This record gives sequence, structure tokens and C-alpha cells, in this order.
Amino acid sequence: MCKCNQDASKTISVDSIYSPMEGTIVKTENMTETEKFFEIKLEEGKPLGDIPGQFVELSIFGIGEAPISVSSSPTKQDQSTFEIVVRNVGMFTAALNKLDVGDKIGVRGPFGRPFPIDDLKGNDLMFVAGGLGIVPLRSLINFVIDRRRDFGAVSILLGCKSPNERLFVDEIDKWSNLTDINYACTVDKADPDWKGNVGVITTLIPGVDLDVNKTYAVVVGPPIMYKFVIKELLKKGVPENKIVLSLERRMKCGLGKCGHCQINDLYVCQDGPTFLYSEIKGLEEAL
Amino acid sequence: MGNLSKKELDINVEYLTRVEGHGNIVVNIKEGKLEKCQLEIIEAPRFFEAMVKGRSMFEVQHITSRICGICSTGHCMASVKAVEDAIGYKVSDQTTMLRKLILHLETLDSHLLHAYFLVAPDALGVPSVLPLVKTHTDVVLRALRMKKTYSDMCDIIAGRHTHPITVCPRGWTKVPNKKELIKMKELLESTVDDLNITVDTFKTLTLPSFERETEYVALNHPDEYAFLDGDITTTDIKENIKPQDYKQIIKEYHVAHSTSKHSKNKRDSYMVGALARANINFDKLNAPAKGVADALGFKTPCYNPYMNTVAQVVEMAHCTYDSLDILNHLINNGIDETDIVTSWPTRDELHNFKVKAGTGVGAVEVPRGLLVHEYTVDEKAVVTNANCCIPTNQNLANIDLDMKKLIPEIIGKSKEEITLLSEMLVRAYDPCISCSCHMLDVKFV
Amino acid sequence: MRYVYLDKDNLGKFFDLLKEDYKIVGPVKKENKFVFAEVEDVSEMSLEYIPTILPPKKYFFPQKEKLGDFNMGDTKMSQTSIEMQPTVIFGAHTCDIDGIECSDAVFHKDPADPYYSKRSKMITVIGYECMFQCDDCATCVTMDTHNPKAGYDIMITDAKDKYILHVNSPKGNEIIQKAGELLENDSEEKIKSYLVKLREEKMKKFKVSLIANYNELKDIFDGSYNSKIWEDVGKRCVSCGNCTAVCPTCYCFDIYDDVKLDISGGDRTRIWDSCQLKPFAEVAGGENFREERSSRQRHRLFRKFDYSVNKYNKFFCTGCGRCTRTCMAGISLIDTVNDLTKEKNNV
Amino acid sequence: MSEAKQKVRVAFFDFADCEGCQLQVTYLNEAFLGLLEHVDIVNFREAISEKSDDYDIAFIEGSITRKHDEERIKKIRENAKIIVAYGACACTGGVNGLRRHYTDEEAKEIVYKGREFPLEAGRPKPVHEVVKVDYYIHGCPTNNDEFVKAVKGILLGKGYTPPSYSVCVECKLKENVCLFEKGQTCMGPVTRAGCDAWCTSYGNKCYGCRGMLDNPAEQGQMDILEKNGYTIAELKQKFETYNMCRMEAEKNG
Ligand SMILES: Cc1cc2nc3c(=O)[nH]c(=O)nc-3n(C[C@H](O)[C@H](O)[C@H](O)COP(=O)(O)OP(=O)(O)OC[C@H]3O[C@@H](n4cnc5c(N)ncnc54)[C@H](O)[C@@H]3O)c2cc1C
Ligand code: SF4
Ligand code: SF4
Ligand code: SF4
Repeated sequence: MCKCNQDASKTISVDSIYSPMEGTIVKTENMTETEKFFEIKLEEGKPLGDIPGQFVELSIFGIGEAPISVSSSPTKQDQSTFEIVVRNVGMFTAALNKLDVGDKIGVRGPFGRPFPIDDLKGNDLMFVAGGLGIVPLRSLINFVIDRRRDFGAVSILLGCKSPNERLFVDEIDKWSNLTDINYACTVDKADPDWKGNVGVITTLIPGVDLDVNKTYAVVVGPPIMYKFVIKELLKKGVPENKIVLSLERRMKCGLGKCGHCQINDLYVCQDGPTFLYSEIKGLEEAL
Repeated sequence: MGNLSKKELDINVEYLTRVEGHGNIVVNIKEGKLEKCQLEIIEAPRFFEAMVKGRSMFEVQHITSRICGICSTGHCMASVKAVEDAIGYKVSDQTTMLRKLILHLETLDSHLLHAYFLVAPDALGVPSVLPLVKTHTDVVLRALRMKKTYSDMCDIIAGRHTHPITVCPRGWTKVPNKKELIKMKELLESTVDDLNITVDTFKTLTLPSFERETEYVALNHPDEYAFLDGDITTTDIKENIKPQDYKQIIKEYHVAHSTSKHSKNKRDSYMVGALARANINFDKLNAPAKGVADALGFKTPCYNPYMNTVAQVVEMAHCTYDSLDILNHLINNGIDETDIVTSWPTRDELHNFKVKAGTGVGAVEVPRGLLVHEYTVDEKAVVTNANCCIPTNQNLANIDLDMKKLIPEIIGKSKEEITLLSEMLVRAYDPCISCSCHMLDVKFV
Repeated sequence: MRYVYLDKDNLGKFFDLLKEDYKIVGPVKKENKFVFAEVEDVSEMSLEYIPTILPPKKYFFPQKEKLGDFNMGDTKMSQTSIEMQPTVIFGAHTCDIDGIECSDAVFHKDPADPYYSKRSKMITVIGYECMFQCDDCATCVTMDTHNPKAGYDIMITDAKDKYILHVNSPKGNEIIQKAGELLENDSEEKIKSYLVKLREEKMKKFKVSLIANYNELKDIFDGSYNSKIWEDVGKRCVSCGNCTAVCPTCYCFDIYDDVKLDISGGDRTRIWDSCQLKPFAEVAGGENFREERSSRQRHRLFRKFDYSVNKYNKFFCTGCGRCTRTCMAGISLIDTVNDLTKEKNNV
Repeated sequence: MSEAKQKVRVAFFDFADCEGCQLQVTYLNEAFLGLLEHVDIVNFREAISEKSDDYDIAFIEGSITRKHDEERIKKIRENAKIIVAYGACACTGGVNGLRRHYTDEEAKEIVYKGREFPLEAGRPKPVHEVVKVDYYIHGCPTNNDEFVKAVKGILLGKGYTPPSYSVCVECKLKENVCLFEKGQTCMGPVTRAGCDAWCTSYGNKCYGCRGMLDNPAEQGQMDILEKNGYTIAELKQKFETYNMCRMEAEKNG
């Protein structure tokens, strides 16, 4: 097209908040057919400085960017790296899944409001994770395990479509063997080797013994799961302001500008991704 | 029929490449007898005649332009002229000037494509332009550069070269402003050096020497080397026939080996295209073009069909300098940016838009030769009948006859050489097979 | 800061003076509409105009803007910069100046958007006060944007025989210093009271088309989330995105990577996006939180009259009327807001 | 990304069409040479003589009309890893679809008026009506900016999805005066964007060459027409120019 009217403009350099930092992939593991685990080290082993519940914008030039939750806890031993798990669902995630140890990747972040750790302290915790929800929740669970004395009773409820879709099987096995943790797991559809529970995750909730006066429920999973889990929790008497969720929306900037992640007047990238149920309860677009 | 001695030969070039559209060359000699020797057209017929029937006359150029991407501007011109002729509409001088300009640009682009991408590889003995990227990088870059420049100019004036946007019945939907005209002039001036080098390059190429005198048909205009306007004439009749009477010259018929129509006048065939135009209108070429003809040793009358490519290079010079004249005129005298029309009558116009039912004809010289469109419209501006005479169709009979004379003359050569020479002959005509198969109005004779 | 007079005959000279230091963009007629475009001569501008097709936002936040260049395989941008000349936006309406303040609120908010900030530093806004209402689509009186308040460097008011210039920033002051000879001084008191008089006169020519007043608007929206009115609007909407494209306060964008053909590198670019387009709020798994046109239209207006107040303490509707003017389906902001008001008052 | 660069083998094939889309490729200029660093063009009948059956990506231009064309495209599908429908003729049937106004018999009758027709008439079809298509590059002709974007996307493995919104979106960003406001019709509101509002930016109207939106707002569109004094029949006729095949398919369920 015609480019006749180009003027003599000045070039002004910009210190961009959209410029990623450099990360190097130091470890990978194929967890299932579609999910892959990555451990990423920032330049000079600089810690990411995240708090459980936050996410990063990962970037591959030529392909694009995507928000991905940090799955590791900042309390983990090697603080020079952080961990993520990516499900291959489209353009960016497919490209990311092709990367391997030694490959570089752009990192922006951490972004978002973390889980309300200070409020959780001293309380009993009930973790409910559906499907990929275990990925962001894992950072908080490990945080709690590492700072076990700061928290009260802990129960972990996991739900999955099928046994072979479970993530972090070994790690979760260890959790389940911890004596101070109450653990249960269920799958929607069993295979012949499966000996555990079968059924949707809500079926596990009635069986948990909890003190509604000092319990926080932290729930992460696909949109459809929230509706049912919350109903069950309320039935059990967990107050609305003690149900913590983490939401997922399309995001472009991660900085509260691009408008994509907006739920009513909340921006998931800044006001979230973690929310108290009481904050989003009335919002039709939230759940 | 020449000396075929005792020779067996079976040439079958399937899907002839580097031509526009699908065709096969078949040469068959059995026991020294030339049994078959023809260009078979195998392109899928597209029935444009049925496609425009029942459509508004304000979109025929949009549809017929899709007959062929390379000749789309030419089809647009013939269509809008035919439609305007049907309703008796006279366009402004500025509109005519801009139409000449865009037609020149198409001729430049098309001739360039033909000379560099389709003919040059034969002359340099390679199968295509791709190997030339390595061996003759400068040649390829030059061709791409020139092409891009012509196309950029088309972008300014018409939005794009293929299927121009701004061309429509009654005028233009948008005209370039002065800044843009100056830009176009700069762009065109930037091609002059490349054009000169192109001429030098063609000086070094030797084309096969072969001659067959035939009838040449082209538009003829009292004041200019006819492209956009003029009456039809031929080297045989030497008088001017109104475009509306085109059927006096162009007599179409169907042959079995082709999905395209063939044409003839009084003889068995005639030729249209750059060579025909040059043979008829040589004296009206501008000075730089005559200079190029001189440099390339091109003299008329010329009966060597391979020289069609040379005639094209001569025309490139003509079009370049004529376009510069048009641009200078528009820049110096100012362009009227309000001289635009809507592509269709607006809702308000439509209510009192009167169309007199009738038939109109548009005849235009497009890169490959004389193109005629004819439409009948009813009083609701709907097309009820259509006919298009395509240059390539008009050349098909001539190609067959050329081949019949050529093959015996070169029969002593190897099969490869014979194949190459016949491919080169067909390519010299720059046939556009998409166009030729636009519809199949078969008249059995 | 200060007020001066400019003789009407001197406007051309004033313009030429500006041209020495700035690229000037102003309202230019385009067919039966207006657009902000670069102007070489004051005569090319039409200062009495209905709001331009796109608001002057495009100079702060261009339709397409490169965020940076990259080389393939790298993780850091090789260059991040903007290309721009010092620019004067000449003749901006007060509603559009309010629009600029809205985008300022978004882009300057921490973390500030550096591209926007750099551009806005390069821009000088010279407003031109509307002395009559542009057309029936405008709701500037209700939105309280019809009179100049803030957000400009200089405001020009047509005071019949001459112009009054209100200088409102150091940038504006610099220009006024330079133009000294062209200007006429008078006491600030006198000019101010003249302005008051002019504005009283001007109000007679302005129409109030929203039933609700400024203070009621937020309440009306707070209670209208589940109104049937959205369904009706949704039925008529064709999701062409025109309303968001022309709005001075819409700021959504998309980011994509454009790669060179030889795949050696490319640039990361942002482009205006629209919450009216279906994929806007889609997430993995095909879930879409605003699948229906009705919910998308509701989202748009809530962002103007409700969410923005919560988040930026400001209405994000300037009353410019562009969305009403441009909607092919004839969805009128005035009708919608009035319908919501009536609905609320009836209950 | 780390392994040695293996060039992608690309082939161009054309069926019933005007070859205008292929022609666009020759306007890429030097960018085209840049592309050649990453791809080997192994079939491009309009421009080169080389031929090969070994290719990764096949760009298909044109509509499929006759029996043997159907066989040819099926063969190509077997050979190619990726098939890209390229241009309106291939993506929607393009103007060729207008032929579908008539049955084969009627079409022959219009053109041959009672005379015998020696060849197969064929019925124009978009490519996806015959074989599976992986990517679409719409337009008549295709827009080079989009073509390049799509090719790069495919080469980078991220593929290409054309915009799902209407031409209006791009038209507004270019600050064109809406044609409806000027008393004209325009297919922009129901046509898929991606051309950067090519025609409307040059003073013409949109003809719908990029095909209909996946999810047009039917009621809203009707209202607009009515408001502007047009009938559905008028719109339908306008839309047929490029979308006859789809309209027919919808009619037949
Ligand atoms: C705060 C947050 C944390 C996330 N954490 C993880 C994580 O730990 N692991 C993980 O695998 N994924 C996570 N996601 C989702 C991940 O960002 C998307 O799957 C990814 O952006 C899809 O990009 P794509 O290019 O691969 O897919 P595309 O090709 O763009 O699209 C494929 C599908 O994904 C949808 N989609 C596109 N962008 C997003 C987006 N930003 N969010 C959700 N859906 C989208 C599309 O609508 C489409 O249905 C998170 C998202 C958010 C907002
Ligand atoms: S919502 Fe409409 S009236 Fe309000 S600022 Fe945006 S375009 Fe103008
Ligand atoms: S889509 Fe249009 S430009 Fe492309 S081949 Fe078909 S008719 Fe020609
Ligand atoms: S404006 Fe319409 S007709 Fe023109 S290229 Fe775009 S989609 Fe095709």
C-alpha cells in the first residue's frame, strides 16, 4: 500500500515493561501426553521473587507470550530457579512444549496478587485442586509444608479426569504419606489399575472433617469445577470470605492495560488471579 | 509439407509450464507423416457467460476481471467501456487519461513478466527463473525490482494491480492526489535505468529465425499508438472497422482439441499482440520506443512470431515514456480529486437512474492483443447477454499453423531441441490460457 | 495560568509559528466527516467540526504500535523505541481532551506504559472550545465535558471578534512566549468574566439529551446489570467493533509477533482490540465469559459508567457521541442510557 | 530449533481460477528471495518448469470443477502434509460459485443454446468440499501482507487463523467514511476481515471476497438493511458474488 506520507520522525528509545528477561531451561519432564514440566533459571541465578499464586508471562519471539503460573514455592531449596507446567492447547503452548534443556525463554513477571498467605497463617487449610489446578496450588502447598508450623490442619483434595492425567504423582505420594496432612484423591473415570475413589471432586468434600471457624478453602481448577465445589463448601459452612480461588483469563500484557482479563471491574492480572469468593460472588462473568 | 524423411516423433508436453493456464503441446509424426501438431487447451472451462448473466452491469467488470489475474486490468477496461457504450455514457478526459495510465502499467508488468520469467530462462538454457537466482542474481533482482515498482504504482492508482479496485463504470472511485502522482512519477523514473539494461540484455539474446507471414489485427487510432481507444484494422483489409462491428473480423469457431474458441478472419488464422500492434502502428510509437526498436534491430513488417517478445520490449519503452507524459500532464495541470464516482449508483441515485436497454462493445489492446467485450443490458441495468473475444483465442489458430510450418523445418534436430523450439514458439505468443477458457461459446463449423 | 487575546487575522501566523517547531495535526474534512490529519496550512483545517471519525487518542496510542524488535531465538528485544516528532494537536474538542485524560488514567497508572508516556511528552494539546453542540448524538453537557477544564496546554475560545487563549501549562506558556507579538494582553479578571458570559450564552445552544444527570448515572448502572435492555441491544448489535474503535476512552489491545520473511527476526506489535469481538474473552477449553452480544454490549457501557468509576474514579464516557453516530445498527448510547434510567425510575 | 535447517518443500497448484493469487507472489520482491532461504519451491507451473511429487506444503489455488480435477486434488492431499486453500476460488468457490446458479444442464443451455456440449462441464467447489484443508488464506486476490503472515505462521509451526471479525473493524481503524452513511451497500459487516479493508479504503465497497463471518448476527444485519432501505433479496444477490457455494450448502442443510 502507498507509503508516500512518511515523515521525518525521531527515534526515541523506550525502557520497555514489555521487554522480557532471559530464562534458561535447566530441566524438563514430560508429565502426561499434553503436559510438560520445566525448571527455569533466570540470568545470574537471580531469584524470581514470587509469592505462591503469582504467574509469569513467558515469551518466545516469533510466536508470542502466554501467562503461566509459577508452580514452585519460593521456599524451595534452590532459589535460583522456578518451575512451571504447561498444557499444550494452542500456538504458544505447543511451541513451548518443543523446547528443551538449554533453550532460552523470555520471562516477564512475577505478576498478580498472590494467595493471601498472611491471612491463611494460623488457620486450617483445605486445598481443592481439579485437573491443571494442582499446578498453581502446588506452590502454596509446598510453601505450607515448608512452613508447616505456621498453619493449622491441612487437607488436600485432588480431582482428575483419569488416573493417567495426574500430575506430580511422586510428589503427591509423598504429601499423602505425611502424617500431618489429610489427603484424598478421585478420578472421574477409572482405569483397571485404579484402586482409589471414582467420582467428581465434590464427592470428597462431605467426608472432610473441618472446623468452619478457622478453615480456609483454597480452590483451583477449571471454571466448571468452581461452581460445584463452592456450593459444597458453602453447604459445609465455610464462609464466603474464606474461600480462595484462582481464575484464568486471556491476557496480553499482564500489567492491567490490555483489557482482556477484565471481569466486571476486576483485572485478573492485577486484582487476581487469586480472589476471595466474597469478592467475586456477585460477578456474573467471574465463574 | 516439408521434408519429413522417414522419421518417427512423438512429443507430448503435458501441462506446458511458464504460460498462464493449462495447455499441452502434441506433435506426432508417423512414418514421416505429420499426423498431429497442435496446442491442446485443457484448462477447466469456467462459464463466465453464465456467471455474468443476470448480474448488474455495475459489477460485470468486477466479475470479468476474474477471468484472468494477469490481464485483469484489461478485462476491467473492456468491460467498463462496453457497459458505458451500452448506456451511452461519456467519461471525463481525466478518467480517460488515468485509464490509459493503468493500462500501460499492466502492459509493462505483463511484458516484463513474460520477458524475464517466461522467455529468458529458455534463452539462457535453464528450466526456470529459480536457478537464475544463483547464476544471474542481478537479472532476477532487476526483474523483481521493476515488477514491484509497477505494482507499487498500481497500488497507488488502483489499490492493487490484480483486480484493480478503483476502476468502475463511469470513472474512478478514488483518484491519486498530487503527492501520490509525484510519487508515481518518481517510481516510474526509477525504472528507466533498468529498462535500458533490459534492452541491452535483449540485444545479446538470439531468438530462433523463423518466418510465416500472416494477417495482423490490432486497434488503430489516428493520434496515438492505440491501447485504450481506436477502431479495429488488419494488415489485410487496411480499413477501420468500428468496435461494434468486431464480428466482421473476429470469426470464432471451435475445434476438438481445445476447450477454447479459435478465431479467423478471411484467412485460416491471424495474429494479435505486440507484434501485430507494432506491425500496424509502428509509426505512432514514441521516439524512445523507436530508439529501442532500432537498438534491437526490430523492423516492421516482421513475420517472425518469436520476435513478439522483442516487440514487447519496444512497447515497454513506449508505455514508460507515455506514462511519464500523462503523469507530467496531471501534475502540471492539477488533478481534480472530486472527479470520482461511486462504484454503484447510490440508493438515492438508483431511484431515478434510467438505463436504456441496449448492447455495448468495448475494444481494448491488452498485453496479449485485441480484447473485445460485448454486453446486452436491460432497462434494470441487468446483463442479459455477454460475449468476450480473448486475444489468446484469436492466436490459437495461428499458433497451430506456425507449428505446422515450423516442425518440418526443424525436423532434423533432436527431439529435445524440437520440443524446446515448439515450447518457445507457444511461449512467444505469451498465451493466456485462463483467459482463453473463460467460456466455451462453441460454434461448430 | 494566564489568558491572552489573539486577533482572528493572526491565527494563520500563529499556526505558522507553531509549524516551525512542531508537526501539526488538526481536524480535516473527509467526505462528509472529519479526521485528525497532518496539516501544512491553517486553511486545511475545519475548526468547526463534528467529532472526527477516530479521536486524537491515535497519536498517544496508535492503532498499531511496535513494542520492540527482536532477533529470532533471542529472549530480549534488540531495540525498543518509538518514532515520533514533537506534535501539536490543534483544535481538539473539550470532550476529546477529557478522553485523553481517561487514557492518561489508564496508561499512567502504575506500572506506567512507557510508550504512551513518551508519546504524550511529545504532544502539545491546543484545544478549540465548542460554542454550539455538534449534533444530537453528543451528551457532553450531561458528562460535563462541554466546557474546558483541564488537560490542555492552550485552549482557544472563539470570542466573536477575536480568540481568547487560555494558557494552561508550561508547554503552552512557551508557545505563548514565542508568539508574543501576535497576542494582546488584558487583565485576567476581565477576560475571565468575558468567558463566563460567553459560556452562559453558549449554554442556550446546548441540549441535554440524557434524562439522568451526572450524579445519578453510576447508580443507574449499578442496578441495571440484569436488565432486559441489554438483550434488546444485543439482538441489534452486529459485533462490527465500530463503537469501540471510535471511542476516545477504549484502550484494549492485542499483542502479536510479526516476523520478517527470512525469519531472522521481527517485531512485537500491539494493535487496538475490541471487547465487542467474540474471541476477546475466550479462554482455553473454549470457555467464553462474554459469549453473547448482549453481555459484550453491557460490558462496554459498564466500562464507561461504572467499572471506570470504581477503578479510576472517573466516567469513561466523554459524551462525544461517536459510538452513537457510527453504529450501523443504530444502537444509541442516549437511548440505552435513557431506557435504563426510565426502567430504574419506574421500579 | 537446534537441528540443522531443513528447507520446507512448497508446491503451488492451480485449478479453475484466474491465477491472480499466484501472481501476487511475484510482487513480493526481495522478500521473496528471503523466503527462498527457508523453502524450496518445487512446483509452480505458472513460473517454473520444475516438477516434483515430494512436497510438504501445497498451496491450492482455484476451485475444483471436474472429475479428474477431484482426483488430482485427492492425489495432492495424499502427498502433502499441509494443504493451504489459497484465494477465494479455493476457499469459498469465489466467483466460480456464480455458475451454481444453474444446473449443469441449464449452464450448458445458456452457453450453447441447444448445441451439443462435448466436454465435462464440471461443478465448481471450494477445496474443502473435496479434501480436508488445513489453512485458509482468503481473498480475491489474496493480500500479500496476509499471505506473508500466513506463510510465516505455517513455517514457524504456529499456523494461521484468519480474523473472525468483520471488515468493518479494519475499515474503522483506517478512518474511512462508512458506505452506508453515503447511501451505498457494503458487504463489510458480514465479511471476514484480514484484507485491511482493501476495497473500502479505495473508495469502492466490499464485495465479500473473503467469505462470510462464521457467526453473523442475522437479526442485526436485517435491521441494518431495512434501515437503509434494502431488501434481503438485494443483499443476497450481492453476497452471492463470492459466497454462492456456502449459501447453497446452507440451503441444503
Ligand atoms: C493467570 C494464568 C495462569 C495460567 N497458568 C497456566 C499454567 O500454569 N499452565 C498452563 O498450561 N496454562 C496456564 N494458563 C493458560 C495459558 O495461559 C493458556 O493456555 C495459553 O495462553 C494459551 O496460549 P496458546 O497460544 O498456546 O493458545 P492459543 O492458540 O492462543 O489458544 C488456544 C486456546 O486457548 C485460549 N487462550 C488463549 N490465550 C489464553 C489465556 N491467556 N488464558 C486462557 N486461555 C487462553 C484460546 O481462546 C483457545 O481456546 C494460565 C493462564 C492464566 C491467565
Ligand atoms: S462511549 Fe460513545 S459517547 Fe462515550 S466517549 Fe465513547 S464513543 Fe464517545
Ligand atoms: S481467488 Fe480471485 S484472484 Fe485468486 S485465482 Fe480466484 S479469481 Fe483469481
Ligand atoms: S474489502 Fe471486501 S471485497 Fe475488498 S478485499 Fe476486503 S473482503 Fe475482499
